[in-house]
Amino acid sequence: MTTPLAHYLILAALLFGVGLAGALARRNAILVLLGLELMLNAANLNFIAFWRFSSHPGELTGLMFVLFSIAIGAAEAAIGLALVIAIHRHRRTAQVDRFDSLKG
Amino acid sequence: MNGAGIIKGLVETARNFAGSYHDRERLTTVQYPEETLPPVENARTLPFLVYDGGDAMAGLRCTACMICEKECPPQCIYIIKDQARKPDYMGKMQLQPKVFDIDMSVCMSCGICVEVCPFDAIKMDQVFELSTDDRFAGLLFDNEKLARPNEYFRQLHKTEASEVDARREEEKRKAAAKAAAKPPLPGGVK
Amino acid sequence: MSGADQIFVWIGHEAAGWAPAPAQPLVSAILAIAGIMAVFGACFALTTVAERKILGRMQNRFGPNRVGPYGLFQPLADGVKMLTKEDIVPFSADKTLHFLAPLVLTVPVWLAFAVLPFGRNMSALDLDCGVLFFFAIGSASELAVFMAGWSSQNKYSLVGAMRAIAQMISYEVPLVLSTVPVLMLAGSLSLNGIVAAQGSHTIGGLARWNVFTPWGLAGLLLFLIAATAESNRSPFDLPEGESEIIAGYLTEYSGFKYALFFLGEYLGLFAVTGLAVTLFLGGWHAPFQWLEWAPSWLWFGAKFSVLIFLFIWARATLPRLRLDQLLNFSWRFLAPLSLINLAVAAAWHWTGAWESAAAAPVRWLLCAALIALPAHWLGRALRGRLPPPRKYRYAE
Amino acid sequence: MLNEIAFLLCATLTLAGAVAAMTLRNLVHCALCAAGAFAGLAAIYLQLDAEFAGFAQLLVYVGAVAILIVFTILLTRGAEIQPAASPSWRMGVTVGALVTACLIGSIAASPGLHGSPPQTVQAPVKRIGEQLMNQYVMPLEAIGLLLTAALLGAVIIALREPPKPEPPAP
Repeated sequence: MTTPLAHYLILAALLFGVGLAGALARRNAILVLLGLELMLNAANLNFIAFWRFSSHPGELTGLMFVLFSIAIGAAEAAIGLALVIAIHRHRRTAQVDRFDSLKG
Repeated sequence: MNGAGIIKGLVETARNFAGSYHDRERLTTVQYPEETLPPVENARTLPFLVYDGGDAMAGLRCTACMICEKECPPQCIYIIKDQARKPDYMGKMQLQPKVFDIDMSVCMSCGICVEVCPFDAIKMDQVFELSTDDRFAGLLFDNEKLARPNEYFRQLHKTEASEVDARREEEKRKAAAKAAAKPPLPGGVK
Repeated sequence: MSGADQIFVWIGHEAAGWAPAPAQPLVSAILAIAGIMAVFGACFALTTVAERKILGRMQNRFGPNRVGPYGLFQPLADGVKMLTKEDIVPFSADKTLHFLAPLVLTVPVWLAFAVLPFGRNMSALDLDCGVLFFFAIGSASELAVFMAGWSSQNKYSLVGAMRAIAQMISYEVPLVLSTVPVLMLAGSLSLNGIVAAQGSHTIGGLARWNVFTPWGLAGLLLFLIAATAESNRSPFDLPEGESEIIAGYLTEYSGFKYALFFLGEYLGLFAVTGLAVTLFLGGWHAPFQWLEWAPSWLWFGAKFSVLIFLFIWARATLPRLRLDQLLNFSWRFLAPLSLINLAVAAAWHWTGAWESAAAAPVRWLLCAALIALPAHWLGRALRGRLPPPRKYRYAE
Repeated sequence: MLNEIAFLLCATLTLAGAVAAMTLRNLVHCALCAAGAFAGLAAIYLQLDAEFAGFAQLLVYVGAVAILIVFTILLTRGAEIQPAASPSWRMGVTVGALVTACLIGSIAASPGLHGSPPQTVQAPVKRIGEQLMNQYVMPLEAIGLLLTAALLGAVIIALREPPKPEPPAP
């Protein structure tokens, strides 16, 4: 085990940045959701890395958080994609900047 | 009960599985090159030419009337008439083919040539193992290759051959009677 | 423990012992990989010909019997044919994905064999969460199928891929749920731990395999049905339903890539069969105590072969389902039944003290009734949803 | 050394997958690249001795989320080529770069992030299970409730609305 904690954190930061930039820059709702998932994963990586390098990893706190976070990520993806499908059915588009009226 | 049908089906296939090993009767497959099915009289594959007597070319029944060539749907028959003539079974002088080719790769085994032939000269064979490494020349059969004796025809299609033979005997007899009744014209039949 | 039992372990040790000390773990890993690939590669070749012969016999035919003695060299002929075929990639296909799909299918399947214990001390990788690893690895095959279907740019391929994914997702639920009781009662996710939990014996020297319990028997049946669907075999081979959609996602594949798909499908079947043996049939343990003298890997192989024969038997017997029947069967029958099975396993565990000669049969029958009655009702409910039998107007 | 190389490989796979997922124009390619990124992350979890989390990540993200995304793409006819970016893409990239710079800056500034981990970690599944059933039992139940609600919600949202009943013929 020679890779220092900083490397994992930098990777997570880069991943978070990529996800954030993508979520802000792309117009397709599915890609926005994908960007969100990447950000969530970056946070998960941080949790795992901090858990691994903590002084008492026997507590498993970070690991538990990641397990719950993965479950929430799955739920989020399911709901988000269902919303995209529902909106696509009404508006015939999945581009977020075309969802510009409150009435369906 | 759920799944009763499935179990019934499984039992049936298991019975087939075990049965096919101890009961040869179950296996209907004929393992072709080693064993073949017994020939069926009405089987028809490709045409051949019938001849009478010992000499194939001399005894050919074909009179080069060209009807089969005209009727053949895929036009796989090619005939050139010969200048020389020869007497047929009734003693009448008839034309004969100089070239009689059938392209077996084109023939579609319809049997129309047999239907239209007024001389019972072309009949359907039962061969089917015609594979060759030369698909053009190897499947272009000339009259030498097409000729088969009448005995061969009798062997293949017993019923049809005996009918044909009886008719031809009858015609021959009538022609002979006619010839006997009428004195031959001087100069022969022309 | 006879010498024959540990012969492969011994060979591995001896061979690795020749290597210099730092390289020894690497060498033994490579040996394990080579062993698995050789055995299951041969198994694949043998199963293709055996399947065709058995199918033939079940339909009163001979099956392949031309190449070599009894047609045993048929796989060689098939292999030569596959390898020499032209590799056609459609013009409008997504070339990269079209190329990657067979690899994404085949490589993870090989990984799945790493955690299976094939005999005493004979598992390449003893992972603490082996079952989870197995299913995690298996999830790659869905992506591979999608890649194959979508990249071909062919409607049949796409329809086949969507069917395959819908089927795999639907049947993954009962597949995983039917393994949960085993994990629950063994108290371990490690496959070696699960085998060890089935290692003890009861009255008469009968082994305590999971399949001898009501929930284990139901679990095995559920698992096998779900595994048949998961590996796209008849009667659940809709994704390749040739009468409707040519060959599904395989339509645009030929030559070596097609062979890879074929290999991947069979290896997936082997892996999931190996898992069934491990989870429900006691892994490499003998069925009776007085049979433990036979080598453990032989027992594994025997159970494995029996299950493979079962798959082939089902294939020869059952006709293909319709898509709505397929999905209804999974969601309305298998999934609830596997959840109920979980409860039955809990009841079995709860009545663990009923070990006496009088109480044990009562316990068994009680738990069997707990799973059989719901199965009966669910089946009736499922059948109630089917359209009434078709009437043929002119057939009477 | 070997460890570092493995980390670099996985990190490259993850980042390349993420960048490709956010920049490619074909949505299906995006989804598959994202699946690659998720798989790379799972490999990094394994490297960090978090086997259970790694396999769960693989099972959930590659096996379920990626497939879900792919399905949605096909259902929304997104497989056609998309415009690369919204008019405001410069804004998005700038914000992302700024956030990343902030994070990396703070990581670089923090002391004590360069040491080796204190000891080898054992996270056996049994212990995870015990913790889930004791200390984390309430969150577990909550997650179960959340997933059920999400399942029902997703089905109801995505369900095709029933056609309005025809007015009875006069």
